Amino acid sequence: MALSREQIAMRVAQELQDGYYVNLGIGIPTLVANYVPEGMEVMLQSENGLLGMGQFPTEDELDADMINAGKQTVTAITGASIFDSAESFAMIRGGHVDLTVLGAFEVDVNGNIASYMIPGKLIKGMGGAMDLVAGADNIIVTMTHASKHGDSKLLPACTLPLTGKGCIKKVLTDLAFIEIKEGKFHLLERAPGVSVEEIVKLTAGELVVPENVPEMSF
Amino acid sequence: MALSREQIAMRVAQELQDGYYVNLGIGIPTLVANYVPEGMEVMLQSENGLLGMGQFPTEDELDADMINAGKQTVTAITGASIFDSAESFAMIRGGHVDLTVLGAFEVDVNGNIASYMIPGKLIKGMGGAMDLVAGADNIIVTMTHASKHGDSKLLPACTLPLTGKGCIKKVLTDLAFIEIKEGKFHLLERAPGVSVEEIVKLTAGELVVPENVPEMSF
Amino acid sequence: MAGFDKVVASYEEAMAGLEDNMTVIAGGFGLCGIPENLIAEIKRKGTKGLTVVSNNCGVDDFGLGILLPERQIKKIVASYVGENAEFERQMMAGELEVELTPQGTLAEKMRAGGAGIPAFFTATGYGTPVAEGKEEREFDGRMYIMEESIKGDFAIVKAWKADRYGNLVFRKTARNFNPMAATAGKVTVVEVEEIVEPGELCPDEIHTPGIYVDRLIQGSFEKRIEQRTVRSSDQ
Amino acid sequence: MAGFDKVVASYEEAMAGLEDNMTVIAGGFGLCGIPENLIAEIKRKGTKGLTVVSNNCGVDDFGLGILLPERQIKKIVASYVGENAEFERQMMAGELEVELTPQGTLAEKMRAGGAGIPAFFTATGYGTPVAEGKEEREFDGRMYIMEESIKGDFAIVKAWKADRYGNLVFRKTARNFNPMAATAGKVTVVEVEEIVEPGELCPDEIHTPGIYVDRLIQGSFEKRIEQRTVRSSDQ
Repeated sequence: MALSREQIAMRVAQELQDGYYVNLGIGIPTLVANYVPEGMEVMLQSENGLLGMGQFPTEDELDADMINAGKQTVTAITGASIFDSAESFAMIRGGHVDLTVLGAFEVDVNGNIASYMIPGKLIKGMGGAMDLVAGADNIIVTMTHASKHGDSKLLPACTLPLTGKGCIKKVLTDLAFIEIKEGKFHLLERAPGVSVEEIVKLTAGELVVPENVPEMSF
Repeated sequence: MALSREQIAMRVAQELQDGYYVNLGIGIPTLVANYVPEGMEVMLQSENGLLGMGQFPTEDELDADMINAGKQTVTAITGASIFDSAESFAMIRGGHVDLTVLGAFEVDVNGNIASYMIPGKLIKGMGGAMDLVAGADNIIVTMTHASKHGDSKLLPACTLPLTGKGCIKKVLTDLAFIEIKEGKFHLLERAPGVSVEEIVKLTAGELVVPENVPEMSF
Repeated sequence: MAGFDKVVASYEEAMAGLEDNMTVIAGGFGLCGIPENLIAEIKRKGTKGLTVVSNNCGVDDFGLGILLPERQIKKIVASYVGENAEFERQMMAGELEVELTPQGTLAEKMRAGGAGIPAFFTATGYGTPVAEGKEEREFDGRMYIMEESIKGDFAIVKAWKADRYGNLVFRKTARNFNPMAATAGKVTVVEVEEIVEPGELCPDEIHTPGIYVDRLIQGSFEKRIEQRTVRSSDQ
Repeated sequence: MAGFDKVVASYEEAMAGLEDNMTVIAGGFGLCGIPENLIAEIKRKGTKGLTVVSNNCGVDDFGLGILLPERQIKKIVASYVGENAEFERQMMAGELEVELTPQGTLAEKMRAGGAGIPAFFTATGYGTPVAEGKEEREFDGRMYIMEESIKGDFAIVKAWKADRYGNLVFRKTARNFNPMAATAGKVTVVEVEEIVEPGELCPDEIHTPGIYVDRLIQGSFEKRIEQRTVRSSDQ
């Protein structure tokens, strides 16, 4: 069965390491924070200028001067630091964030990602997404494997305007965990109960399937 | 008579305006701080990261963490701010300092300045001088008009390696106050008792002399 | 030190000299840390044809969004626009020019503008629509694009506290773009919640030195919250 | 949060992994704010062939100068060298390579190295020996040269206080190059006068966030004064 949003987040959380500084995008990536493995700590970077983002505030803690990159009110953990936007993106663009998790509309076999713009629809802007994909070595894209209409989002070449070129190496969809290298997708794991055939059918870009494709375990 | 070091500083101080942020180089420029006109305030920028440099400390105030760009122990005035070297030079290079006063070996009719290196002698480095001359709109160079051997320091073209190209517009020597424009020196004022002829004789670069050259007044 | 006292008496004085078709750089992220009263003063003045550089453009009835109904903004340079129906209408109708700029590039462009750096290279945007018309270059095996700096005729900034000399301290994530904006204006105008005497701010804790600040005014702030998210206090 | 505790037990551990011919970026201006014990540890280790990036090179018997007698430094990138007889001898004898870099350019090169900016343009040094071999370009009627960023295998930094997570606070003008150096090392090692628990430093007052810091150690410092200038207390 296809993974739920929570299960996608749980599988991403398995990639965390103790001491990681992590930037989580809006949507499914945000959920990853709920599944940090026991005995492990990560620190969340919010690109509007906060390292050590905490949970939402209580009514008493609510503070208009304390928001995250999604403009939601948040708190800071003990040991957090706050800085300006140039410093925040120096951190991101200088490769100091250990893991970035973000969503996408499409990725392709060359590691290109399209995530910010659908021509003809309203254009809201890329925010920090272009900086995040260009600055990080370690990025995990989370998205559904295909659209509601069954159109693959893992393509030979992205069709939408790019957010970044050649910067994605790992994609976690509701069906599979996929690595991108040497111009091909490589199937690493499949969602429990999902067949390799189903994944192959919904992957438009060239997919290398090893003899044995383990199921994800949670 | 040629101006003393103190008189050079006094004449430079007449160019100050209330509210000026000023960077003073080592030597004669440092003395300018002693002659700020009554009722006027300037704030001294020290390029190692201090805006609002005060006087030397008393024995009690002495603090190894509190020095100026000449590595001398100093104090900070009330209302000072302290910052890192990148911020300090952002200030300097971004043109935020109102007046820079510094010494030189040579200047020429095109506003070039040589001040940091005499080939064959020990090379100590340019420190912040290249940043200061490139970043400031308003620079006054202070130096003796000629060497001890009578060789002019105001040249058709600098002979020493440059600190900056085309960035000097005002020079105050022990003999004269000179403006540089349109590839020529222009004599604005002469030291009290110094003749125009003497200045002409000791100025190697082309010098425009107006009909009336006022004496400096102190 | 009269020459360093940056305090002005009114918002009118604070924005004096702002003219049609000027460029205004504004601090703030979403509605957090925005110079809300300085924006209101621009609305009151009715200045038109502005180019505004800001991460976002406010919402329909707050922040920079209030400059839209009277078409005071000609062009906006921002990383994320939305949450704003009139903005959408004007953009779709071609009445408003929008230059989308990645958030980190935007912050760095402002900083560079204030720091005397006319251009820099960044990997951000390489191979994307942002790179169109820009120089591309390889350094150490990786591709980058050249981005030019931004300066404003005016910069409008919101800080928490300031002393009379214009030394600024920001509070929490309301800092965001404000320190960079402060460096990049020919005239930098700052509004704060509290003005203190010189010496009350520790020199080591000043975020923006007063050298960048031309005018300073104390205001009162609505500080509207865009996404009010709370947890129950027993969680 | 064990994963974020940057404290190491000894200076040996602090500099573990430093090898011959590596590049080391050091904070400090003159003898102010220099990581004096980390430098002493490099002397003790006897690492050779180092490229050192620092505004100055210490004096004969203190700071980076102590690495000269055993010829541990192959090349130095600095803005001002002098106050050092052995340095002068080695430079004149061609035993030590010296790359003079304007002070502001040096600070910006370190910052750029940490910030993912491979190169930037500056007016500083245009038309001077510093510009030799560098690209020149006109922006808005003025000439600039292109400078490339600097990164180090190690960065050695002196701060005043830190919490265990490596959040740093600097004191007075001992800040200088330290914050930029901290961002530009593959391994950033920081020594401080005092280590406190997370939460004791105000998030708004942290100069360098812990994300840049890999190792942290508390030391005791001589803090030698290079130019002791005092006035009598009745002045």
